[in-house]
Amino acid sequence: MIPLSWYLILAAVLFSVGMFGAISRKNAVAVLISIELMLNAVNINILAFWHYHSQSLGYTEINGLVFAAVVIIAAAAEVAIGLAIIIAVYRLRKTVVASDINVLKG
Amino acid sequence: MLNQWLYIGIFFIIAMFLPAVAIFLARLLSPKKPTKIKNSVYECGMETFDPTWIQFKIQYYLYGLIFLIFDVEIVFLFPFAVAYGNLALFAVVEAIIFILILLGGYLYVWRKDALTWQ
Amino acid sequence: MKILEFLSDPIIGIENWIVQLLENWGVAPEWQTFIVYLIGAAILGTGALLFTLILIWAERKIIGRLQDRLGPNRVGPWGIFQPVADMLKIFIKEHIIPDEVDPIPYHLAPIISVASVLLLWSVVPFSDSVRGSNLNVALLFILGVGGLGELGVILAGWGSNNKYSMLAAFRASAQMISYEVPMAIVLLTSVILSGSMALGDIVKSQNIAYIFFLPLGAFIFFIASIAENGRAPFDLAEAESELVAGFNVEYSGLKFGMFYVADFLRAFTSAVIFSSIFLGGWRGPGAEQIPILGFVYLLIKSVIVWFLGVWIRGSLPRFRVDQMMAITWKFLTPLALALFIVVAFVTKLIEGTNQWLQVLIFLVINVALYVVGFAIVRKCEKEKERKVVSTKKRALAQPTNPFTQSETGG
Amino acid sequence: MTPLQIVFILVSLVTILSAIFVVSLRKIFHAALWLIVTLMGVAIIFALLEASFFAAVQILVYIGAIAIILIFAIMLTRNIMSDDEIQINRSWGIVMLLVLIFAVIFISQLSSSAVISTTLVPLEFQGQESIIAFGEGLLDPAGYALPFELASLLLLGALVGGVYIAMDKKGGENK
Repeated sequence: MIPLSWYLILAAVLFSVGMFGAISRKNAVAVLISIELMLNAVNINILAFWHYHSQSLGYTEINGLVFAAVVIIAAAAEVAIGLAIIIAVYRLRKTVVASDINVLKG
Repeated sequence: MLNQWLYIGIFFIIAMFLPAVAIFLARLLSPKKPTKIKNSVYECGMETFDPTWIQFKIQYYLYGLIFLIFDVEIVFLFPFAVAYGNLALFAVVEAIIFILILLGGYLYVWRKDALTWQ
Repeated sequence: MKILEFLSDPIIGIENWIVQLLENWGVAPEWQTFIVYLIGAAILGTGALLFTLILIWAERKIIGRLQDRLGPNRVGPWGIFQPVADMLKIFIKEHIIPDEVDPIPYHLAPIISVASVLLLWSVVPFSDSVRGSNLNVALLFILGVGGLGELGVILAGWGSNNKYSMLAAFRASAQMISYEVPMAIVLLTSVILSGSMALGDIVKSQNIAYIFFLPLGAFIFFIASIAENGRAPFDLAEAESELVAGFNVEYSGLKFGMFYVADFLRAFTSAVIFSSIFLGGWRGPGAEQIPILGFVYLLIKSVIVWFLGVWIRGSLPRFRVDQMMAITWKFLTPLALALFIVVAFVTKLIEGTNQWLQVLIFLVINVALYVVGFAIVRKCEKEKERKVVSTKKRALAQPTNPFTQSETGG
Repeated sequence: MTPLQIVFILVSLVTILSAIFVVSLRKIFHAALWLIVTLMGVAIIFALLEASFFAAVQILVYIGAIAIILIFAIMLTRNIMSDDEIQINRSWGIVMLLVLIFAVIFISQLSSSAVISTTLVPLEFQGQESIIAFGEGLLDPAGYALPFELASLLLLGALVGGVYIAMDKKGGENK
């Protein structure tokens, strides 16, 4: 009942909003949040195409599901590590502004 | 499946609506006599000092992190559990390896004392 | 005959009647479903909320008796109208909204707290035919709605602009997420046995209640659900002596009442879910022929489980925060993981054998795991030397005889 | 317009609006709260796509875990950037322009293709079947067994690495 393109447009808009945030926000946590938005947009895309393929094949197509699962696992790992790094940097240098973190040495 | 989700959606709206209406009605019925003291922040009768947004222990984040990893891991074992009846012993061993890999990390975290509240 | 048929399954009878009525009025089929769902959800939600009144009275009475008090006994026979009086009183109390609260989180928090409990009722099967929603991922949904509860707590803590509530909110949410892990693993184990994540299917597949297969799992789930509800002995987030009153210290009037209602209702709701997963839910002799019996069985089982929770609440002292975290991360989680691994392995090996033999094998495994787990914990406890807080000897307080003294204290 | 389409439009409007709040609000805590609204919207979209499993996973993992630890991290790193400060880089105008161009190209391409304008109809295989198929495929040695194990390794790495990085090595600094 809902055209495939609607889902894709929604995903595209969400992705763009997330991209804007990821590039332009100063706070590193906010950058991570924006990346989460982008990953969610990707998942909408994947699952929309999964539905499309399942409906044309007539049985549950699993490639799309596995792909979406991998995206979620990657997102979880990324958040865990990313926030840990932000907290460690914050403890050493007392800043969470992404552009101030410009030296590799602690 | 859409019908089932429709029911959940309706239920969610109602579950938000009922307490909201109750609170709204109570707001209309209740007296409103705010005073300076009454509206101040409650801190055992003392004057409030320092901003509220104090810093928190790192321990909270560590628990959150371990929980997140476990949660993701368990969630993707659920399809395995549902399909259990159709799987061969080999697949079951695979799932157990999946858990055992995580168990290595769990032991590391335990040895590092990240699980102990300090 | 017709009457008997109706009485054996009144809910479906009423539903059919409403559908007939709507059809006669010429409502489109989709809207018929919608309206029936709406009515069902409204009745279930309101009913659950009103049921809380009875729960509050019963819990206060039971706790009173356990602690050798009378409990509420003034309003009506056995004080049965006490919660009604309390409700009326709390309804007309002033809403004190402190300055500098963060308005949206502050006002939203009590609503979300109640909603997160009520939502659980939407997936519970009440009998063979009557259920809210036969969601195919009901168990994941139950776990996820628990996450919504955490959100309510954090919103309350943040919105109140108060150090104590913030601290309590973080402690409470750390506690809740920690206890969700063993809970999820145990649910995973029960899914292995039933082969479905829908709560209706799980209940249906229990020819023998799962508590006989997984007594250890039921034990872990029970403790974890008490802790997740933040009830004594795990009520650290509300420890009056340390944190004033927990994350809801800045709430008054009905907003506080909503947290109170959510707390009492959550205890019973998790008892209902426990009895659906481990005790066979609505199943019992004759429940398939006469669906109304299913309600009765479910109610009896849930009340028993709920009473156990109240009993524990009334009798055990509170844990320390480090003990509480150690219980979940160092005892329940490894035990649940071991249980999952063993059950996953053994179920495959004994597939197709006699069901009673399976029960026996599972019982032996569970008991063995429990004994081994406890033995390890004992050993660790013995090895760990006690921390010496202070070597200085303190003067003991002199006990005074209360009868010779004048009444100064109290 | 069917009711389903109306629901879709409402949900996507809420999702996009809250996503815009997420990237534009000054108070980072409020941004995290709006993120939760966005995630909820995405979960509803998944439910509309009949990916029940992922709708539940979205609620459980994203709202129940990721959002919560984001809030924890925000609390841990507070007081450093005050909320009144401007939260956006100086080059935000250019970025906005680029993103707008990107979005316009994307959307115009989408609406011009024929395949993409097919209508999605409800799937007839419901209930546990699709989850069973998913589980079988995930553990099938000829299917996705290796990625499945690798995912576990990835999570192991995240667990060990995250705890190692975030642990307080000196101890006793924070209260």
